[in-house]
Order: sequence, then C-alpha cells, then structure tokens
Amino acid sequence: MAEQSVDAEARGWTRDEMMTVAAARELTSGTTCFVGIGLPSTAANLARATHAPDVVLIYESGCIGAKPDRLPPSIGDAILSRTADAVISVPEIFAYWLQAGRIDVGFLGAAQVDRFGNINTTVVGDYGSPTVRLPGAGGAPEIATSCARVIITLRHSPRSLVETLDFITSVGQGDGRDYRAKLGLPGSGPQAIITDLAVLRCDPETSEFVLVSVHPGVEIADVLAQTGWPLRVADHVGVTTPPTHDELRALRNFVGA
Amino acid sequence: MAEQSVDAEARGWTRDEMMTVAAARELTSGTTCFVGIGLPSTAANLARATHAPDVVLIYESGCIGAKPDRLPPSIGDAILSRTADAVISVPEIFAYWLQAGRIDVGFLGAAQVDRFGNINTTVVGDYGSPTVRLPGAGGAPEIATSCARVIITLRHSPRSLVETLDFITSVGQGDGRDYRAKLGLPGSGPQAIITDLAVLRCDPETSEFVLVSVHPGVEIADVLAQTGWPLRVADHVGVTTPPTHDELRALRNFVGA
Amino acid sequence: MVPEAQLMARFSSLRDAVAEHVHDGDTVALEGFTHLIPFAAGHEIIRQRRQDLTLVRMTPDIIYDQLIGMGCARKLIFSWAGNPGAGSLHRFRDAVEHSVPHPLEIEEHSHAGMATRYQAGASGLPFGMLRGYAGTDLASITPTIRWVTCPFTGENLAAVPALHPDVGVICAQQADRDGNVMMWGITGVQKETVLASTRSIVLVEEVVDEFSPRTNGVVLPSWVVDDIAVVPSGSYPSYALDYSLRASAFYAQWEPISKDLAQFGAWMDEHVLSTADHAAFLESLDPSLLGDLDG
Amino acid sequence: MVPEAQLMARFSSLRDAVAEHVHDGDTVALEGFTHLIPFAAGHEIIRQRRQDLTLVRMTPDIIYDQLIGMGCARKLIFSWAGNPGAGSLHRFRDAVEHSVPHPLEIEEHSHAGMATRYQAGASGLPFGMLRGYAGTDLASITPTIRWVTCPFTGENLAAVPALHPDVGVICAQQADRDGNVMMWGITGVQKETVLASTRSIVLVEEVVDEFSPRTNGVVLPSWVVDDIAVVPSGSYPSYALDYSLRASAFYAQWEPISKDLAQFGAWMDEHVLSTADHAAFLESLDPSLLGDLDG
Repeated sequence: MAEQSVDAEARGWTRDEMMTVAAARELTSGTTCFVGIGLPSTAANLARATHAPDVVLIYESGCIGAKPDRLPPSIGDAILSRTADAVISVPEIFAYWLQAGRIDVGFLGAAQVDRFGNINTTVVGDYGSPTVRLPGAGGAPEIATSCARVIITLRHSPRSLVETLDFITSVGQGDGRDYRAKLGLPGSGPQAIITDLAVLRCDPETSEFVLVSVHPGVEIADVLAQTGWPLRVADHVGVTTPPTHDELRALRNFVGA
Repeated sequence: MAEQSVDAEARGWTRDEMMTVAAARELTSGTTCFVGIGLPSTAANLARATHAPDVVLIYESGCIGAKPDRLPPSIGDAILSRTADAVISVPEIFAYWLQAGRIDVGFLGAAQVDRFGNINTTVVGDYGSPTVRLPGAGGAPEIATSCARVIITLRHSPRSLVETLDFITSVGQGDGRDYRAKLGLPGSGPQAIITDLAVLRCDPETSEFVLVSVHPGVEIADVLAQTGWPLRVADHVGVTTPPTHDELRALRNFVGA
Repeated sequence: MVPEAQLMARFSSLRDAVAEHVHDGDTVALEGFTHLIPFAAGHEIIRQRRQDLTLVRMTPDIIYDQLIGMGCARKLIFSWAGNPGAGSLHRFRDAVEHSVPHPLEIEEHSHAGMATRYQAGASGLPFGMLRGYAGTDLASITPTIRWVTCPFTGENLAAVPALHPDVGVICAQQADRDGNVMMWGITGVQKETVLASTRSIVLVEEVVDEFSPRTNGVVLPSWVVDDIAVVPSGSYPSYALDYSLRASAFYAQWEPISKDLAQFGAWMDEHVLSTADHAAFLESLDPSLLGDLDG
Repeated sequence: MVPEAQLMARFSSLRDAVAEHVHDGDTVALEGFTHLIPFAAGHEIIRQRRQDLTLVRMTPDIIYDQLIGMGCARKLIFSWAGNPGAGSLHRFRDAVEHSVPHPLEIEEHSHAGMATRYQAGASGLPFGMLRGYAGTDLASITPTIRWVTCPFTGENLAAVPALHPDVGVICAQQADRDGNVMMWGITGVQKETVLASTRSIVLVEEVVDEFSPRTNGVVLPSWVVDDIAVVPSGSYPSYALDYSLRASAFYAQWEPISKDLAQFGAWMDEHVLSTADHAAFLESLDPSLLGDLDG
C-alpha cells in the first residue's frame, strides 16, 4: 500500500515517521535497549531525545550507553564509541550483557514476520535455492531469546506479514501459548509489532498478535488487506496518537531531514 | 639437610642461590614463561637479566611481558602492570593464553613432588582432616596441563620429594610412560626438577625423574638420602656449573640483597 | 541483574551498603587479585557481626583470614589461600585443621576453574568449561567438578557450575557522578564478580567529573552496580594503582598475629571492632605499616 | 600459535604478507566490526588472484562481496551479509541465488554463535556454547550447531565448534617498534580472530614509539602476530578511530556497482586489478568518495 506523498504533506508526517514515533513510545525511561541499525536505532534515539532521556542504548558493536546526537549510518560508528559509557568486545556484549539477561528491550526489524512474531531475515523461497537471499541472522536470534521483551518494526504488506515464514531465523512466540516456556527461552519474546499502518500486540493467552491500533488515516480494512494471515482484531481498536510537534522535530533533527 | 652458613660464605653463594640460578638457566631467550610468585619469579627474571633478555614473562594476574627491575612481592604488583606489554583480565589469561597453548614454559613450586613430577600443594595428611592445610591449587593444575613444558623448583628433603603424594593437586607424568598422552593432556609436563641440591630430569622413556647433576659440594649420596623414594641415578651424573659472577650480581641486584 | 526501575548506582556509606546488602547466610564474594582487594568491606562485615556466610574468592588472603577467624564464615569457595610472599593464613588453617572457631566447609578449585565459574555466572550460562582437573585429586574431592563431552570432537572437558554470589564486592579507583565505575591496571575477575552477583557494592578511591583512558581501563555502567561507597585507601594493605602502593610490611607482620589466637583476637578488637570505620582503622595502625598511600 | 623461535612480528609489505600467508584453499578471516575492516588486504588477495578460499567473517560486507564476485571464495562462514545502511551485497546474492561466478557454499550462524566460535578458537577449546538457536531453522540447516546438556542443571545449550582460520587478518591503529599492536574504539572480535588463527596479518595506520592509554585499548603482543603491514587508511571505506571517518558515500555508491555484473567487473578492473597497492587504489577513486581520512 504505497503512500501518496500528497497525503503525507496534508498530514504533516509520513507513515514511516509514524512508525518510528510509535516504536519510540514503546521505550520508557530507565530501560536498557539492544538496538539494531536502521529504524530501531532511530526509534530508540528518538525516545532518548523525547520522553525517555535515561534509556540506555546498547549496540552489538560493543557500545553500552551510546548517546549519538545524529543518526549513525552503521551500528559501529565513531559517534557510538565516542559517546558510550563503556566500549567492550563483541563476544562480551553477547555473553555478559545480552545472554546474561541484562537487556530489557530488543528492537528487531524483519523481512517476514508471522502471526506469532516469529521472524525471517534469511531467505525468501527455498533455503537451498532461494528467490531472494537476505542478510541472515546477525544478532537477532539471541536478542529474541534473551531480551526481557522484543519489539518488531517493519513496513506492512502481505509479503512481510505472512501466513507461513519461509525460514525461522529468530523465534518469537513459536506456535503460540506457552511455547517459549516449554523451550526454556528466558525472555518473554515479541510483545508488539509496529508497522507503518498499525500496532499489533501479543495476546497474553494465545500469544497470537492482535490489531490494537491503527495509525491516523488508516482503516482496519486496510490493515487486514495488507496482512498475509487472517489478522485477529481487538474488541476495541484505537487510533494511534499522531506524532507530536516535539516528536517530529526531534526525529527530523536526529536523522538530519 | 640444613646448610651451614659458613659453607655458603666459603663458596660465595648459598644453595638457594644455586637453585635459582640453575632454574633460570632452563629458560632460553624467546621463550614465553608462565611465572608463579617466589622462586619461579626470581629465576625467570634472572634469566631475563642475564642470558635470555627476550624471555616473555606472563603472570596469572594478567600481566603479559612484564619487565620488573626488582623482585615484586606478589604476582599482582604495580611494577608488573606498569611494565607489561599488555594487561588483561584473569579469565582471559587462563583461557586465551594458558589453555590455548601459547605458553612454552611453566614454572611451579611444590610442597610435595613424587618420582613422576606430580605435585601436591593442597594438604599434608588426610584431605578431610589434614595435618597441614596448604594454600591449594592456584594456577598450577592448568599450568601443568597446558604449558609446553614445566619446570619444578623446591628445596630437597625427604618430606618434599616423597614416595607417595598425600594429594595430587597438579598432574606431572601421572604414573609414567604415556600417561599424559592417554589422558589427552596437551603439554609435555614436568621436564626438570631443580632443587637446592641437584637437578633431576624426566626420563623420556619411563617418564620417571632421574638425578643428572649435583650442585657443587653435594654428593650423590646426599641427594639419595634427601629423596623420599629410591631415586634413579643417571649413568653419568654431572656437577652443576656454579653460579657465575654475573649471575650472582644480577640475582642479588634483583632481589635487593 | 537490576530491575528496570533502578538505572543508577546509589552513593552510600560503606556501613549502610553492607547493612543493606550483606545478610547472615549470604554467599559473598570480595574479589581483587592482589590489587584492589576490598579490605575495608571485609572489616565492615566483621564490625556488623555477620555470620554463616559462604565466602567466595580465588585468592582468600588476610581479609578472609580475618573473616574466618572472627567466625563470620560457614563455607569457603576458593582456589588459593595464602598470605602471598609472607606465610600462611593461620586462622584459615586453624579452621580447617582444628575447627577453630568452628568447622569451615571448603569447596576448592583451581584459578582457571574459579575464573571459568565467574565467567559462566556473568554470561548467564549454567556452567562453564575448561581443559583442566584431569588426573588431579581435585576432581574427586570437589563435587562441583564434572565432565562434558565435545559434541564435535568427543574430547572430555571439565565442567564447573556458574557462580552467582548474593553480593559481589570490589574496589575500583573511580566513580563518576552518574555512578559509572572505572578500574584499571590489574583488574582480575572483578568485572565478572559484579556481573555474576545478584547485588553489588563497589568501593572507590574518589569521585571524578570524567574518566581518562587508562591501560586496561574497565568501566562498569552505573546500572549494573547497586551501591558505591567512597572509601579512600579502602583496599589497604592491598593497593589501588595510581593511588597507593601495596603495604608489604602489613602482610609480613600478619604472620605472627594470625598464628597466635589471643594476639589475633586482641588485634581484631583494637583495630577493627573498636574502630568506627576505615578511616579510624587506618588511624589505629602504626604509621610504619601504612606504607605509601599516595602511590 | 608461534613457535618458540619467532618472538617478534615481522614488518612486511602487504603484498609480501599476503603472498606468504594466504594460499589457495585456505580458510581466511578478515575481521572488523564496521570499524577497522581490512579492505586493503581483501584487495591484495584479489590482486594476487587467490582461489578456493573459505572466507570467514561475522559481517561480510563490501570487501567480501568483491572477493566473492571475483571468484576467490569457495565457501562463506558468516552471520550477517549486507551493505549496512545502503543495500544488498549483490555479488554475494548472485553467488547464492544463481551460482555466479560459481556456486558458493555457505555455513551460517548468528552473531552470538560466531563470536562464541572465535572465543572457543582463541581459548584452545574444541567448542563453545551459548543459549541460542533453539526453535530456529538455523539449527536444522547448519551442521555446526549441536547441543550439550549442562551436567549440573540439565539445561540444553547450543554448541558450536571452535574456529581456527589458517590466516586471520585485522586492522589496528598502531604498532610499536617491537611489533606490539594496539587498537581501540570498537574492537569487535579482532583479538579473538588473531588468537584463533594459525597465522596472522595486522594492518596498521602507523608505527609509534610508545602507545598511549585509550578507551577500550587492546594490545596484541608482538609474539602472537606474524606480519605487520603499515597501510595508511588500510580500512577505507571503513574507518580507523582517531585516523579517519567512515566513507558512507562509498557504501552508498556500491549498491548500483554491485548490482550490475559488467559494472562490477569494470570497477574491480580499474580500481583493484589495475592498481599496484592500496595507495594507488585510493588515488584511483573519485575524491568525493574519499570522505575524511583525517578523522
């Protein structure tokens, strides 16, 4: 569902901006957050610049407590190591910090996600002869395993929110219910999927993701049409609070827009 | 066999000095050496000050390439970290450096040693109700496991060179022959036992220690009397070269005598 | 191991920090490898008369000799118990050899084994492994040594369980005003101790506005530390690099004090029980024992 | 992994170091995590037309895209293959999706798994373990993921075999005249790479008389390094903290070049095969791509 730039102009913000702002709002001050590159990094830094100044950003490159004042083009930029409280090795960040259960929130992107928040970033098509070879796992499988909770962000489309993943790179809620507990996974897994159209949350009982909020200007029917499985809809679906002036200013200032 | 100070004065050196000098001579330049406190540290630094300037001294406190100019009173002194090429954590020194097989020579002391160079530094008497509780293992078991070769230094007496150890803290040649290979121990184990009376070396076939050299003024019979097992004697027993003037000067300068 | 709410370490007095975090029956690790040994914290635990502690430390030295002699410890988990370069720990020996002041349970490992246990604890793994212990009697007397088989090569390796002390106590040179902590020089297993422990107390020499880069500089972010106590020379008679030198004279004079039970009791009474805090402890000592506290 | 005889790293040209240490069929790890990526060494491997390599790297990026596109690689062991922030690695994708220029065997892990494998290699252990992979399809398609059971708790943990590249190649900022090497800032798995590898090459920005303390300063003693090559801006278009800034423009312009096979070939010919060394490579580029080499 391509966005018309005229709509964005009329609203004063783009759907990608809405997605980033909604993701940022998931972080509260005093949270430790494992940040991937791209939208997760932008959202986490937006949270730090607005309502959650004490959020602690942790990058898999080994930067703990990084405080970049502009969008770093990669997860290993000089601005991250120069502003971090501590810089450590990559083996240490995964063993002593992520695996040890010290991180509250993991922010993950995805090429494909299913109704239980399982993630594919490996291949589209068959693993042995893929249609599209994606970058692969990176830090995601263990972020999904060990963070206390996970937030997934991706653009909404039937190709990205799919009935069946081509490959499970990172485990979300598995096949639902108490799957994670049975497997002994320490974190609670994905709790929210934030897209450019809507917010989906994990049903505490079934562990299936449910539409709870549509972004301003988006209809529930739009979301259902853009979702590759029969998406469950909450009894009451809210409308996401649009980006505030302060949020937009901070976001555009940070990304240099 | 207590030493008469009058003998030492007549010779110009004590038996402890002879022991230290003989131990130092075991190190060649370009050797990496894992150094315990006390005599091993003195001997290794003596080697560095005399014939082996390029010996690399590694202390379990995490100091690699330490170059102290006076005897450090402990293995964690400021003089070691200030002069080291690299200072690292204790877990790293054992995992990345010792266990990885990067160290050529390990220098170990012992309360008791047996004919196969096995070492006790744990208890005299029964483990559950010991006559003397000794300090315990420290770094020795894995030094004995992983260094390419081990040199043991201790004062000679029937109470220290014993028929049967009260406790095996660190494995030498086990029960002899190819014991280490069968157990999968990577290093070759103890190759020399340097005492204040003599030098014993490991027989390559039986792995039993054999008297190969007595220090000046010591008779073979003295050594046999001071050894708690029927010590094998090499076909030709040499006399250890006495400490040279340069060795004594460097040693006394280093220990501040 | 800090809940989301507490993001900053708290600056406390050492007395308050010990009172809050160290309880009778706790497992307590006071770490420091020759350098940065938290003596002042051990003294405060003695002053507060803690009992039944399981003490953990790679190199129990004089401060553990004192804790054991004063009856604070039920059990000791360790790898080398001595007074380095100076003699024995006679209170430790008396406890093991003669159950004085009461029996002391011991669980002993090698240094490599203890370091691996702390690493496993800091890593959130249930165990760690190493190539060690094979052929030793340690494997038969220490139940926390078991074996695992490499699923690729079939090699047998020693397995040791993670350490998770209730309280980890270390010294560092500096804290900044946000409660981040920095230590440098020989840092031993101190980082792992804090990260493996449920609660942590860090003693620092001073609070600074900003850290400088240092050789082997290790920073612990504020949010993994519970309490910070500013205790100048808190590691005495050990040392803090760039702040003090090791007081070797103190180590040497401990041998006769430790050896004689009456002398030990009198010394502890005069210098620890009768002093209000670490500053008073230092004041109570013969100045010749103090060495160079300005490193 | 150095025999007793060679205690010092040797200062060599990058050409000689690659010629001596990198052979057809070798397993080669060029590591660097965004920062300090040894691009110049990858180019030299391409110039010397090495083939049949097993390439290892957590984050294969443009330099591995080039090595793969030029037909140097038989196999890739990795955890994330992309052009961070800029797009795909089309040469890598073409190899996997269409066997262009020839089939590429892949063995993929997560970052945590790769880091654990390097650590195990550096530690001389046959395998490492982590809490990971459970429930993923990685475990079923990657034969180097197996399982071990904790002998204390019964928990199942993922096991991964140690990495032992024939050659490890990294960049660092400085060497001293004795051949000790220092890097700082983000240091990734570079230390583990050198320690896990049989042979090692380190590219440095410059040789200094003495190292200064640095934030996260990591020193590799001379005797664990084989060859040191002084190659200013050797990590370009990656960066060396305090020497250069990352050339993001280069990363952005790679997307169209990589996408078009003919354009790729022409670019490699002009900028790599036709240049004698890294200085000539930098000279051959449009100055607008160079960014700030004085970071």
